[in-house]
Amino acid sequence: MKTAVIVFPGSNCDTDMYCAIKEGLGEEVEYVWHDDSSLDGFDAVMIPGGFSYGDYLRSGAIARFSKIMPAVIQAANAGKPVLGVCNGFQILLEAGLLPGAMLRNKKLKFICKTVPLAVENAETLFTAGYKKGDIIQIPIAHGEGNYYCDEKTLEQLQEQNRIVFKYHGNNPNGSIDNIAGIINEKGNVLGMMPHPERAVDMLLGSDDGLKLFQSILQHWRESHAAVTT
Amino acid sequence: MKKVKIYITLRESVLDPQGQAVMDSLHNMSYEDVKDVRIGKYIELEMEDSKNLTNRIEEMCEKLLANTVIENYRYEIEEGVTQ
Amino acid sequence: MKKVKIYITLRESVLDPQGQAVMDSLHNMSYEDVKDVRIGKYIELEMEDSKNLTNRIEEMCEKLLANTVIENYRYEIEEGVTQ
Amino acid sequence: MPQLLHEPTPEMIAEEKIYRQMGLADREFDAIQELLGRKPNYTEIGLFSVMWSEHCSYKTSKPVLKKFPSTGARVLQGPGEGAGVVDIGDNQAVVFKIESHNHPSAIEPYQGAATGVGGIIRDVFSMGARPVALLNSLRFGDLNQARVKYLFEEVVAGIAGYGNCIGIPTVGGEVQFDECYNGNPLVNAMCVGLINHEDIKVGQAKGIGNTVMYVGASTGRDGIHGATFASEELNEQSDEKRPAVQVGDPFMEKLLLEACLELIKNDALVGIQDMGAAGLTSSSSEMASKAGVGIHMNLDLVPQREAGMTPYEMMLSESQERMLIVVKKGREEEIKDIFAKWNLHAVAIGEVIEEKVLRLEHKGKIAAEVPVDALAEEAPVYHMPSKIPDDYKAFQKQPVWKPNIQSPKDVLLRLLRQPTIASKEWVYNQYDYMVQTNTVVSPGSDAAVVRIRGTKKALAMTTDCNAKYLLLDPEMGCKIAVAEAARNIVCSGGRPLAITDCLNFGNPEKPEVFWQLEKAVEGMSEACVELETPVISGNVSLYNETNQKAIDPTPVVGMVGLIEDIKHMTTSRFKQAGDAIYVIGKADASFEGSACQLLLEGKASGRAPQLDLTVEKKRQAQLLQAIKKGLVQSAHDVSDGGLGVALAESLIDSGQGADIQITDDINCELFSETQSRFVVSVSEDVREDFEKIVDDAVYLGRVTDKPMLTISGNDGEVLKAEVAELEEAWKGALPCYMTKEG
Ligand SMILES: Nc1ncnc2c1ncn2[C@@H]1O[C@H](COP(=O)(O)OP(=O)(O)O)[C@@H](O)[C@H]1O
Ligand SMILES: [Mg+2]
Repeated sequence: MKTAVIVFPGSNCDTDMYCAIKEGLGEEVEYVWHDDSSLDGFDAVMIPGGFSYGDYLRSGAIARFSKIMPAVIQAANAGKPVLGVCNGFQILLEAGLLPGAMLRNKKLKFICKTVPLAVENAETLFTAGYKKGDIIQIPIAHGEGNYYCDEKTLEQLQEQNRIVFKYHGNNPNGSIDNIAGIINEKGNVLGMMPHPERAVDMLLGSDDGLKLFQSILQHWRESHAAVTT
Repeated sequence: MKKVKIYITLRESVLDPQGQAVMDSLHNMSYEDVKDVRIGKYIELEMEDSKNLTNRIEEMCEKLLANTVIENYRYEIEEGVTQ
Repeated sequence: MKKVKIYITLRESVLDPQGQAVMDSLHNMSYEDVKDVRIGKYIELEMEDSKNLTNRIEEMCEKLLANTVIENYRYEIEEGVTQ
Repeated sequence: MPQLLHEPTPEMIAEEKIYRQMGLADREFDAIQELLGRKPNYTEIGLFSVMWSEHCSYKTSKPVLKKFPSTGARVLQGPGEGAGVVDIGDNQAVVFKIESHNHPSAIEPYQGAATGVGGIIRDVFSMGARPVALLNSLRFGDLNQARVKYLFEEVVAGIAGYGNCIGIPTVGGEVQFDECYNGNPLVNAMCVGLINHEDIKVGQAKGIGNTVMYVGASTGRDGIHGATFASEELNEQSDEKRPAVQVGDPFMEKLLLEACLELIKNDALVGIQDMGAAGLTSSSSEMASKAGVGIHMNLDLVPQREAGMTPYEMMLSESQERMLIVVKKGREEEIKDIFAKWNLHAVAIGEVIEEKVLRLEHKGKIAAEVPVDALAEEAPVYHMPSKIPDDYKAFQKQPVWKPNIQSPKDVLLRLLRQPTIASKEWVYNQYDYMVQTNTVVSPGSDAAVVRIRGTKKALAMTTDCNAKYLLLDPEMGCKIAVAEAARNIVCSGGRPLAITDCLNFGNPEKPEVFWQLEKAVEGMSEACVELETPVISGNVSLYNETNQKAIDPTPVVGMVGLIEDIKHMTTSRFKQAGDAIYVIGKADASFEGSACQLLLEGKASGRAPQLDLTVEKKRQAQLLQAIKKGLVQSAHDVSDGGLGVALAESLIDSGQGADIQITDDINCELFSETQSRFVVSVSEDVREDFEKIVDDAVYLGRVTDKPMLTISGNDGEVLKAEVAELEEAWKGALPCYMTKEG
């Protein structure tokens, strides 16, 4: 599996994502510059966290107009796994690949700490390695992670089982329905505020995020095997 | 040259955590006569005049300046400084 | 009830990195006719009327709403919805 | 020299003593006239005023700073460049420095703190190093005051805003509160970077004919006279200087950082220096002076944000996120391409010339011409008078003070609630301390630990200073600051390598303040020699006074240590029920300057706690040896508040309890701040080995699985507290202050 990590000016979790895949998963991975316009040859696309374009105006608002974004949208439409973490999630929202928007954290402060997440849907290609109801420890680090969507969208997300992760116990940012991560209808685009790439090694305090990457790999192997046989 | 003033406000139905926090502080500072606070953005553009100016402004707002999922915008056009 | 509209802008000589980034982005989106962007805040208050309303508003701006070290403010008072 | 419209003429400057408004003394002006052989024009006097300010020239502190030990087998670069560099083996080195941004933060706390962080990061990457961690050391006044709360809140937000955005983890630091900082907060920021030996770059403008290029943000009228401002006392008029506020743009700096790290791999680069205090003036004149050359710049080519800027304004601007570089002639295009990739401009604005002058061209005329050495090297040096303060004499004569404590539990809980001692979670949860995924010990233990990818090694780092000890005795207090920093490193499993320091003091023109500075530096030097941690970089911030009253002397120590194998990494929390708890070192009655004295008496007085550097060194060496042998489960130094607080801190978040027996004087053992002590837990099966290595280990009791702290003396139980109760006090204090309106 060959993974692209998109780098925008101001991305700063790009290296972490790269290392999680390279060292944590042991798979091939390459940085793709925001100015490129193709993602041909990649099997999965990661949009890492950080402060793309300084997060000026609104988080992710400016990045969404980068040259690479049409290729990301194309990859999503083609059914390739696309994962947006933190700022990456915000960019996916701004780009309309996922519904809703981000507000500032309820307490208005940036929050960095490891929080418990509940796995709400373990049947996605990203979460097959977990069991529904698993409580996993994943770090958050954001100032605008207060997920918002209107009633109708929320109902839809609930009905279609598209809320993949929820904050367990304390909701750190005030997000609607404790949402920490959601997936698109097709099931191949996941956006989440918590950072699985920061939880791939017990030395860092948790390796609960590793299963997410392993799930993507597993899915790729299965679908690949299906194609080749 | 035109000066374009754009006001971006959160939609009514969207909770405004910042406005809420500011109101709480104001109450603590004994401005209890403040009953509601909403915080938005105020953007000033200097722009060259053109025939389809209002179109261009609305495009910019829809695409970039406002996130219409949560925000509304309105704008005013004034004469700017000629350079 | 009064509706108070407060406009907070960065002082002229103060760097506005946000405005700069937005302008660059607009240029990339081929809105080259935009010559300058400054981003400020727009605050709406619902307030009970009182004799010294303008005093109170100015006080709130000076103490909390604006950071007068780097920002200027101005405001308008309108009739609000009576509740 | 020509003169610009509206600017005072050289004659007016001399006659009306206009230079005084810029902070230059009459005799300094005379010296300038002599150096030039004529009267300086307005631009020129501006250049001198910033370069001869205390902030840039260290004119009063230089003679004192000479005493620092700054060499050592591992030191690759001592003080004098952007940051110091220490070898850590395998062709790698660690680069670090601390810097103050106290005065800007007092005026505009968010931007002041943010630009402080931005500045220290540039110092580190201008050496060619990749920044891997940030720390800070903060002091605020009485948290019951609304203004102090505002400063605290905004400074922390500013540090977070900058560090989080640029993606360098803020992994540690310290925050203390005391009335003496009411009007004058301290904001010291430290940055640590990693480098390969061959990439080390310096700020030198070598090679006649080479091109001087300007990179980064454009120049506005920000912070003009920032450097002189930092060298003056704060008073009511400080508000007048408000236009001087600079605004930071961490996004711009992130681009500049990445571009510069690409740049240093290119052999066209000759020298690089950040435009910090005194911006274009200090970077150009220092780079030229160090290389023994001159620089000619055409100011029309300087990227400008505002219209109509004068040479004076351009040269003195402190706009952020800018760098000056010197590159080989003919290679400019390559350099431009590197910066273009990051959407940045690199603009050729001048060249290196043989004549050792700084020559500034503007609109076809020469706007200024000044010998570079006159600006940099030949700044005046003053030997200030010093005088022993009467307070100190009185303190030395004071009889030993001992508290009268009825309920140790009550005192312990109150200590844990002191803002200075209380948990700083409220602070560091606003910092992204994990980005780069190398932070293996997060804030909340003794030192922070950042692993070095691809090796077994890690770096331990900390900032420390207890100013109350310095108030009582600056020499002893400063030794203690170094020793405490080293203890924190050792407790984490690291060997102290070197320090950086930030000397925050009052007005040095007062002989008593100057005496404090001298004594502190003597104490710091002695400790650094003994503990083998040379001073490789640092910063001086004087004139920290409001309305004539100086802050307590606060020389902050930033220390970095090397953990040779990450498996030696140790933290302060107890690990396992059944482990034996030891304290290394017995207590005596050292309550003067202690948290206990501040709590019960409201102020510090008496003789500072005494530190024996030989004992300190021995205990640190033995503890480190035991840690490296894998004999230690947890280690924590005994500092603010004494053993009682140290035990509580080792328990909170550990999920464990502790049963402690004390046979000596209970109050002394629990609350005295006797130096060179550690709380250590050791698993049962290695106790003997541990005791063989660590001479002064005193057995205290055991870690238990019931989350309860019980302490017994010879006459039975003296303290019993649920860990939850201790935690509530310790973690609840700061959030409680910050949600309650002042
Ligand atoms: N301003 C701050 N920024 C980040 N971490 C901090 C800050 N202040 C305190 N901490 C962290 O809190 C812990 C306790 O700090 P402190 O009480 O100063 O420790 P010690 O007394 O052991 O030096 C340390 O891990 C320290 O890094
Ligand atoms: Mg400690």
